[in-house]
Amino acid sequence: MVDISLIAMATGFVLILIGLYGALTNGNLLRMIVAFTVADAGVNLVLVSVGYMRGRTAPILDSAVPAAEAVARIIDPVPQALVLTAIVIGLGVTALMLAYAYRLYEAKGTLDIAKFSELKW
Amino acid sequence: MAEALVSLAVLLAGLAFLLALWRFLAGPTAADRVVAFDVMTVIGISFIVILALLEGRGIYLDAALVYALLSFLGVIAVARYLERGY
Amino acid sequence: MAGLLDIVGGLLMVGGTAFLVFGGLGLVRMPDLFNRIHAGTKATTLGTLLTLAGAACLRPDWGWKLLLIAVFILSTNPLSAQVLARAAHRIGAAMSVKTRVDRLEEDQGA
Amino acid sequence: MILTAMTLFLCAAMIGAALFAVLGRSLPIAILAAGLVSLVASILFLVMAAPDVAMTEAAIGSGLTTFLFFFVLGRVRRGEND
Repeated sequence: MVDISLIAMATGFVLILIGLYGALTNGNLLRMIVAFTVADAGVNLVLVSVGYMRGRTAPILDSAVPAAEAVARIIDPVPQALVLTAIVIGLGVTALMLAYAYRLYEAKGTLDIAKFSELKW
Repeated sequence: MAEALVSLAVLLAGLAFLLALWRFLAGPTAADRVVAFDVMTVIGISFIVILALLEGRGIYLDAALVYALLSFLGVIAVARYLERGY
Repeated sequence: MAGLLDIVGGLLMVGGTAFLVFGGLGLVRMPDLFNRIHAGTKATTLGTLLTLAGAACLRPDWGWKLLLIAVFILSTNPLSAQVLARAAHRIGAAMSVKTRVDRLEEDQGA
Repeated sequence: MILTAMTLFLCAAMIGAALFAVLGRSLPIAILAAGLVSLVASILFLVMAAPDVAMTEAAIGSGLTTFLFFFVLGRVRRGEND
């Protein structure tokens, strides 16, 4: 039987590929930001699936998992902490990209990246 | 007995998710897709509750709590966009 | 007695997810947007509440948290459906040809 | 066993929604599909025993990001034509 984390990791890589494809082939700025969001979800999925171990449970101590036997029963909490930070930073990056897109739209009146030609040579 | 019934519940919830996903992919207008998105959020809450039962951890219910509180934010944003344009 | 409570909880969960399936079926089969909102919101709200009740029967120590989730669902789900239906009516979403009464139109016309 | 079936189903739904977000025709629908990817990712985090990550993803990915996108999209609506 295939492990859960393997399926999730494969899906995460497929999502990264889909997001990069969309970011590279679309001409609209907002569409590129949507594709980056999809790739972001894929990266988070890969990182969480790295930390998963079969048959163990979430690293939060309560009545179901007392502290005495926690070492044998919980999974590694470090990748989850990383992903928690990555999600919040992803929101910041998305908001910054949206602010830049809106500023570009105010300056040029369009969202098509083929029209932004000042830095081309 | 209860285990078998909970497994059957997982299958039924998956079927409901599949039907809503079909309406999301095929819906003719944007509003149809928003309705399907809302329904999928509610089915997601049921998924989370069943998952917490299967794993036996009460802490999983907090995710369902966050969903129940915040699921209407996206729908209201879309409705405002459709209605007035900002 | 615990065995009886387990079976009642399992049956409630199966009934609730069956209502979720009916809601999804209505979402696929209904002819226009307003009927879809009707089927999708009411049936799935009842289904989720029944699922929460079943979980409360299976694990009675989670009761308060499940009750809190039910209260939040009951307060936010009709709100989003109402806002969406009003927006769809205002932008003139197509109605089914079998629709005969439009009370919101009459209210606004009067 | 049932967790594996759930994971396979959710992964398939996630890839379908991601393809729809990238290849779909209209922009609001693409944003909604990105929110759907985030919703399924949250349930998948919960399957992989990370409830704190699932909570954050539910609040941020499914609610706040969709809200931000539609805020900007409403402001640039007249210039957007595909």
